[in-house]
Amino acid sequence: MTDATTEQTSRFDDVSLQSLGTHAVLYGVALLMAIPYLYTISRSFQPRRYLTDPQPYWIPPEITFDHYQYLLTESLFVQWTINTFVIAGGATIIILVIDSMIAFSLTRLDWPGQSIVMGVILASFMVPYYMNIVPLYTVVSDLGLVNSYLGVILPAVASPLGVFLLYQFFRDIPDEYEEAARLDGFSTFQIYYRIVLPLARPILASLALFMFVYNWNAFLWPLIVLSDEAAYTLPIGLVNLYQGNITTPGLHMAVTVLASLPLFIVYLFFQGEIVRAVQIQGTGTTG
Amino acid sequence: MGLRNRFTTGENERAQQTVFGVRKETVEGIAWSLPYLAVFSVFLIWPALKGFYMSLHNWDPFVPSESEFIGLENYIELFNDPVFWDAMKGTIYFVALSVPLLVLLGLGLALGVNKNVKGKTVLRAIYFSPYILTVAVVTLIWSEVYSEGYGLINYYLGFVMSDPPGWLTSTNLAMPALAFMTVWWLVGFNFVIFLAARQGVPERLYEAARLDGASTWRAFKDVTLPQMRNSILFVVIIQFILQFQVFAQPFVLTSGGPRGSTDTLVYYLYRSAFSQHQYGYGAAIGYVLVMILVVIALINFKVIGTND
Amino acid sequence: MGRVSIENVSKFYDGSSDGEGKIVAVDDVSFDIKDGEFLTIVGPSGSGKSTLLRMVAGLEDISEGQIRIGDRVVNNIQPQDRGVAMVFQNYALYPHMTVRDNMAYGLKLTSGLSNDEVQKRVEDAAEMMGIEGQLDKKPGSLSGGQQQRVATGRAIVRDPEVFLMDEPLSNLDAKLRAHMRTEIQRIHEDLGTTFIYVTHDQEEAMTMSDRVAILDQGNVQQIGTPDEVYNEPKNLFVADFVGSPAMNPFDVELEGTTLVGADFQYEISEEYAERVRERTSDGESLVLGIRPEDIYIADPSDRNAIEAFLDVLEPVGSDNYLYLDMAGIDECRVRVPGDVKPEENDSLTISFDEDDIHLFRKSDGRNILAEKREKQEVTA
Amino acid sequence: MGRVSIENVSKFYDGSSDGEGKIVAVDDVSFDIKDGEFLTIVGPSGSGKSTLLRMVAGLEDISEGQIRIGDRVVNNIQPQDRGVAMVFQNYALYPHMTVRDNMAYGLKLTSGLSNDEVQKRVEDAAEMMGIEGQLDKKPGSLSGGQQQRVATGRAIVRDPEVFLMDEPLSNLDAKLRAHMRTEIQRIHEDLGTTFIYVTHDQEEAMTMSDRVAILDQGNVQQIGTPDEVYNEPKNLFVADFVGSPAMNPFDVELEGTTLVGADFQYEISEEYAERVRERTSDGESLVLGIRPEDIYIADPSDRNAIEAFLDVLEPVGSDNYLYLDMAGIDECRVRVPGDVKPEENDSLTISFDEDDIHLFRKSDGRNILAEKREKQEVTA
Amino acid sequence: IGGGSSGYTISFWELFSGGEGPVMEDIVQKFNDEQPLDVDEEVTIDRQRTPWDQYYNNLYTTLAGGSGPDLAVMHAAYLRAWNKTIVPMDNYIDTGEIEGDYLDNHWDLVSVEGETRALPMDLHPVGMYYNKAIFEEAGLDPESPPTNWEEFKAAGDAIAEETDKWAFSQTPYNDGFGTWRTWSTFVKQQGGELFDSDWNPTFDGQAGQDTSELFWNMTGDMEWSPQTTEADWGANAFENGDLGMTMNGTWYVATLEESDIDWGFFKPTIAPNKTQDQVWTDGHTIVMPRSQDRDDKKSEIAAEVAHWLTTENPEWGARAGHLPAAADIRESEVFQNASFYDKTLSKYLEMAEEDMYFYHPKVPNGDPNSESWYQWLLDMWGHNYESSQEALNDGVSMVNKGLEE
Ligand SMILES: Nc1ncnc2c1ncn2[C@@H]1O[C@H](COP(=O)(O)OP(=O)(O)OP(=O)(O)O)[C@@H](O)[C@H]1O
Ligand SMILES: Nc1ncnc2c1ncn2[C@@H]1O[C@H](COP(=O)(O)OP(=O)(O)OP(=O)(O)O)[C@@H](O)[C@H]1O
Ligand SMILES: [Mg+2]
Ligand SMILES: [Mg+2]
Repeated sequence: MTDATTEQTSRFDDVSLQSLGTHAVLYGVALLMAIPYLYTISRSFQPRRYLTDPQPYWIPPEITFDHYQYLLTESLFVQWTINTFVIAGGATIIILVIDSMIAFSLTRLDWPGQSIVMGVILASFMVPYYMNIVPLYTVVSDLGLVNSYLGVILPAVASPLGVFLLYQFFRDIPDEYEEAARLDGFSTFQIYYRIVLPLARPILASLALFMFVYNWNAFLWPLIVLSDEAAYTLPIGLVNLYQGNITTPGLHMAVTVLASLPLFIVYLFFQGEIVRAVQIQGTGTTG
Repeated sequence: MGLRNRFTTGENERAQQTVFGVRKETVEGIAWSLPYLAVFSVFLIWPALKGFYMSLHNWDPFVPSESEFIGLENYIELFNDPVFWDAMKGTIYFVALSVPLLVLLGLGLALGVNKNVKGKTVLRAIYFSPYILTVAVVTLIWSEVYSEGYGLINYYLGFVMSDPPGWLTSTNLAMPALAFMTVWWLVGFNFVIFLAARQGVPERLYEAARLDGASTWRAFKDVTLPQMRNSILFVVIIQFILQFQVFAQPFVLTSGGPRGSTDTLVYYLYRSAFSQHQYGYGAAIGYVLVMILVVIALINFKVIGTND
Repeated sequence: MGRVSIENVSKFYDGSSDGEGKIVAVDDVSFDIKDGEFLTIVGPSGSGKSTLLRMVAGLEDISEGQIRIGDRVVNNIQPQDRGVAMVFQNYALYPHMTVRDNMAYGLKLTSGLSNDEVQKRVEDAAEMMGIEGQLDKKPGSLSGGQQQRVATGRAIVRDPEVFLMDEPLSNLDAKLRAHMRTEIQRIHEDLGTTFIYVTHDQEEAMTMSDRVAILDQGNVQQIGTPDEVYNEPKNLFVADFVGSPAMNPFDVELEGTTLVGADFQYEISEEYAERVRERTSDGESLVLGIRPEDIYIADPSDRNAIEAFLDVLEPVGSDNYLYLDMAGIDECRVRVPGDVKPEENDSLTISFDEDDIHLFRKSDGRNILAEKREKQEVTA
Repeated sequence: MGRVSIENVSKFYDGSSDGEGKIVAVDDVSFDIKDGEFLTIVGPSGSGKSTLLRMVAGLEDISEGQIRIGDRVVNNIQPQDRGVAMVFQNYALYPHMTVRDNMAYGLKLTSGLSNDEVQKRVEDAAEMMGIEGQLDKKPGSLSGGQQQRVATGRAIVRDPEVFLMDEPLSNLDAKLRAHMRTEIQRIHEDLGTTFIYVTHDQEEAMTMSDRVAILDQGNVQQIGTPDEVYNEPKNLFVADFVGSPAMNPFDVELEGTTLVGADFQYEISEEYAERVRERTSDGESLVLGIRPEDIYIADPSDRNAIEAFLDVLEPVGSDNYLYLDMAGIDECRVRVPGDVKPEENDSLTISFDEDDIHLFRKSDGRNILAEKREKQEVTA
Repeated sequence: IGGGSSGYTISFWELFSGGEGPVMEDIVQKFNDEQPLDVDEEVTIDRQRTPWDQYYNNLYTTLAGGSGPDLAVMHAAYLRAWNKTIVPMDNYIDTGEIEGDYLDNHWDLVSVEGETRALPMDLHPVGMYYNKAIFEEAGLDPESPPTNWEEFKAAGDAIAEETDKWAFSQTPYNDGFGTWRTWSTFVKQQGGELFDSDWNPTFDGQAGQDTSELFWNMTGDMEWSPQTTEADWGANAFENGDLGMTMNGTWYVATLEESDIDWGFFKPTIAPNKTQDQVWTDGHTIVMPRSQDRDDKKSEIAAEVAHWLTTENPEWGARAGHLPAAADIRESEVFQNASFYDKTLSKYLEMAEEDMYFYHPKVPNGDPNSESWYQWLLDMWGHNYESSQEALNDGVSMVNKGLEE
């Protein structure tokens, strides 16, 4: 009996010690990961003289909104935000529409050659995005799309990721829904629009948010295609502010905060959806 | 609408209408695929093929049709180009630094959070959050952290060492610094995948393992790892592919320096094509990149995905 | 008119990757379903039940033969125009629509009915199914039984000439299944419409139907009332498939008036022996089938008493199932009332009546005596 | 020694987010399982069956009380050291290991056996379960029944003092389930080890067990042989839970020697009435329970004949189930032999014997007469 | 694309940022408001700005795609290499007639291989900027800055030894190209040559080696600057008052005017062993890119626009700090009233008049402003090589590679 009790207490200690350690490590990592944010936010409110002081101020001794004001009034920041929004939003909407259409066609309709089409789309995953930029640029240029929204959007829309995710999801929708609908007299479009799309709402939402974030953040391609500063997206504009001939750390920090804000708001509200889009990729694709 | 022979055989299809003798479903199927296929072919497949064509030419961007066919000369030149090899070395070094850390840290955090910890959602939110930042923001933030004179790290390091190093300006430290920053940026992606995969492992397997007398370590080795194999494979491959294409970090933060120590393949590709206007050469670098990635993917499948 | 004729209907699928040629899912099947009849198609998994039903519905092309509903050949008619409604195994309720919309949607699309009329019909059907209170909920928030009701209600709303149901109860638990069984029977009675009902559960088929069609490997093995298929199974497959626990089969040969098995002999009457002899060649291998409930515990001195050894006794409350080992190779299941409780691992003596014997030809499994009766019927 | 004692065992879970305090999953349960006994824990979903079993296995901490296996209190002993082996509902086979490795894994880890010995035991167990041919396959390529065998084999290999099985058959289809039932009984007989078997299926419990423990809401409602729980249910819950179709319950009151229900009166003998009166207060509400198979079709002139109306007749081959409406509110299920076939929608007269009546106190559901007998036993 | 009765829209690409950007914006605005050209149709300039890091990449790729603008700003150094992307101005404007509107040395700048490839806008040479407070702190006279190597060396050493500030940064941006401006100035002053007549790099001659050695030492033994390659190190330090002297172009005034420091300027003719006064310069010019869709009329108008832009806008000098190309601008009041006229412009003018400027080489191939040509200089500055000679060797091969193309 005594044996048993000691065993119990020691096991108890073990567990709680271990759990304490786990907590410490996990929260320690979280804190480390958050430090750059906190530092950035704090600095975006500091007047210049504190920013150039080698000693970092975590809590600003004095708060200023100058950097933000400058960005919003003196730079193209607002224009860039609008551009980014149009590009990310536009790409997302087109992706949702045409990806869901082809996924529907590949899974719910039956036509010769569809497996070959799917095979090619799958194989295109192996094409690293950046490998294509040189020829892609010549194609976009030949089409006269350089420095236009479409020049950024269309190549983004060509990504097979959405097709693949939707394909997997649509494939798993039971045939019975569609058959019930056919018995009810639905046309193909009605089946797509009234049955499949609503059923796929969660994954469409995930895909939409993921694609929005992804395209919002796209860097290399917009950098190549957009030549007019007024047409820049936020990521490109941002770097330009940085690489301009004036060095103003406060501005950089403020632009960092402002440029991330829309996405952080989206993230705050739709974290689950975005995370799910990633998780579907990681646990569905190779499974 | 042609009257169909009602004694047709051998098809797997529904009662069908036809349009000009073609099954309506076939017509619809193709029509529904067309918008994507159009974009896909023009902006993905066609460039991929054209890239190979370009790589065999001394590409003249002004009069493409008059580009000189030079066979494999671009590739041959590439293999004799010291900058290419430096960029290749830099890329491999970056991948070697970042991928293992990305995978192991992601896995470790996921296994940790999967345990009975308080505040899982908060932890997940924090770990994943850098992933939604654009690379431009990431570099801006970290330039303040890494800065030699005004940086956060060096201020505190200044208390323990007299001459803290320039994280981005030392040939030895610049690439590790970029890799570490990248891990901060992307580890959340792996983390959530691993977390989902771990949560997908049925608890009953662990119960069976407990009854079988497996220690925590054995349960990890014999249940967790094999069960998460597919996700690990996915993450490793995807990270290889992504990190091999590292571009923005050196482009924004170090311009490939100091002394080429942070040069990478895609950055070199970008410079060759868009700054030195050697399109054919750039396309060739792209194709070499594909080859490397295909080989890496195959190796990964061999090593991790031993069966099915 | 809800009469359905299935005339020489076959269905072939392309053999899959292995390129083994066609799969014959339904093989030259013909039968009629009378107007207002409740016909159940029953059979083991893969026997072609669903395929047959789906050909009636129009969800699957008919490879050969034709199907009529009422007087129309429907081979080339679109599903929604066939006047059929279908209830699926997993109900196929649209999860994003309310129950009301689920039920109304088809009507709105295909009928010219006004919105009010549609609502009226939906509400009537809902009342009939006892789901008035659920109309504005989403299917996801309903229990399995309620979802089943909604699915049935959705079919009712369409006021079809023929109801098609593909294992509509198999997602429910045993208690609920038993309950919904009576419910569906009640609806059939109320509506008086033709029902074609697919199940793999012979008990369901036997309890619910006017007639049962037993399918195996794409062929109809027997079609008849539950009584007929239970008492006069046309072949060994039917005999084994219908009834639970299954009929006991013993290999026997007729020698004189004795059926000689491996472990027992059974004396039959001269008339009976005569009838058997008429239909078999000399010394032909036969199978004697006897249902567990037709076997009783007999006095060792009885004429046809058979020695057996009680291996396991399974009480199920009202009854006891006895698993017996006979002298040699044969085993035997017996059902006795709950108060009959022989000791396990003891010997006992069993017997059965001549009238309860089913006798099959070993070579093709056909019931010798049923065959004969059939013959007589035809000549009569 | 495979004796298991459960002594005042309780299990509390933290109330979930709503902070409603503790969930009592198992509530002060005590009973003993004898060495070599086959004990089944049965009850509806959520009644605490799995929790209780998992506490025995060591997968769940014991909140209160203690559990002994053999002579050891096992509360603080690790699962692998308790001498138990468990078969899970979904088998919990390691999907990435071959069948052989699945079975050998536990032995390799915990026993000091040489590799050859381990292989020997695995092969013996595989032979016992008839899966020798499957040893080098992965579980994913096996059928449900084969997986079940592997899971059972894995438990056998460990040669435990106690087998624990949590709904091991509920993933199988009906035919296979029936088959595996006898298989498990056979193994129990062969091994002679203690089995604790959890199921929610009363038929399974009744057919397989030496004794049955019926759980509801964390409490043991009754523990006894299948016979005892069937024939002398301690309370209405047990009476309703055991037997299928379930017992018919009628609300009655005793007036003199008459049990007066809503739609009928039933005369009982004076002795019987006396016994009831002893145990109840005057005019107390009672519930009369009578099993479907204890009701028979009676002559209208019989003393206790009851008028009823046949709503639905369900033939199940060997039997017919009758669903009757009585004069007013009561309904009634009756099982009659397959050859008794009254017309649907007709009136008929039924009755039952006094001996078959079960009588429960309405207020707490306890069986009045069983209670009494128990009392007598105690005083005796 | 212009033409037609409604008038002409001339698309114009430029790359100006910092202090220059708003000036150009105003000039274009003025043009569009005032319609100064003597033509019937309304002419509108459609200005598009691309930050200069991306400007030449984007310009080239766009031009290659055939969709370039009507006018574009281009550094003179590109006028040879990018010949095939542009149309000579001679084709659309009578260059003989307008030549007199420009200062001679500017006209030279745009005349390449017998063609007038562009119209000149400005010259933007480099000079030396210094912090007066630090001079004072180091015991130097802030009002008499160094005029030769000895004084410069003394000033630098004084700052390094007497103060806790840094003495000198080769370019505030701490980039390769900026380092080249200073480095090549020093090389030329020591009689070095940068390229031979066949455009082979020759900057690794004795002067090049000596200058490299000097730069190596500035971050080495002399401790004038830390051995860092951190971008913008000098800009930050100079603005924070941590740096005594730095060398930069005319445009630096715009930034300095906004800062709080008390700064001064002196001519950078202070190389050791100086044999000639040579100062690096390049100039902005306006070119007319090739285009299939532009008709002659429009091209002529575009040339007129370029002429107007380069000759009628003294603000370009007065506010942006450059030396305008137009002959009469230097005399204009606007220019002379610039707040920094005395500080920098007048001195830059003197150097022009004394013909001290040499042009950033107009190489025949490649991108002469590309960072990859000059990265080695920065790495040399940061001691990322074993020796200055190693860096110099590397430099020759890098520039050779850049010239290959
Ligand atoms: N789309 C198809 N392609 C190829 N073969 C098919 C297809 N659908 C069904 N089959 C085959 O046709 C046969 C009959 O299938 P069907 O679904 O009708 O059986 P079932 O009797 O309904 O079985 P279950 O009880 O399992 O539903 C099976 O052998 C099946 O494999
Ligand atoms: N981990 C847990 N946390 C909280 N409550 C639990 C937990 N596990 C079980 N319970 C609760 O304990 C009660 C008993 O659960 P248990 O799983 O033992 O039931 P069961 O009889 O096995 O049911 P089933 O037949 O559905 O398996 C239930 O009310 C259940 O909700
Ligand atoms: Mg089926
Ligand atoms: Mg359970």
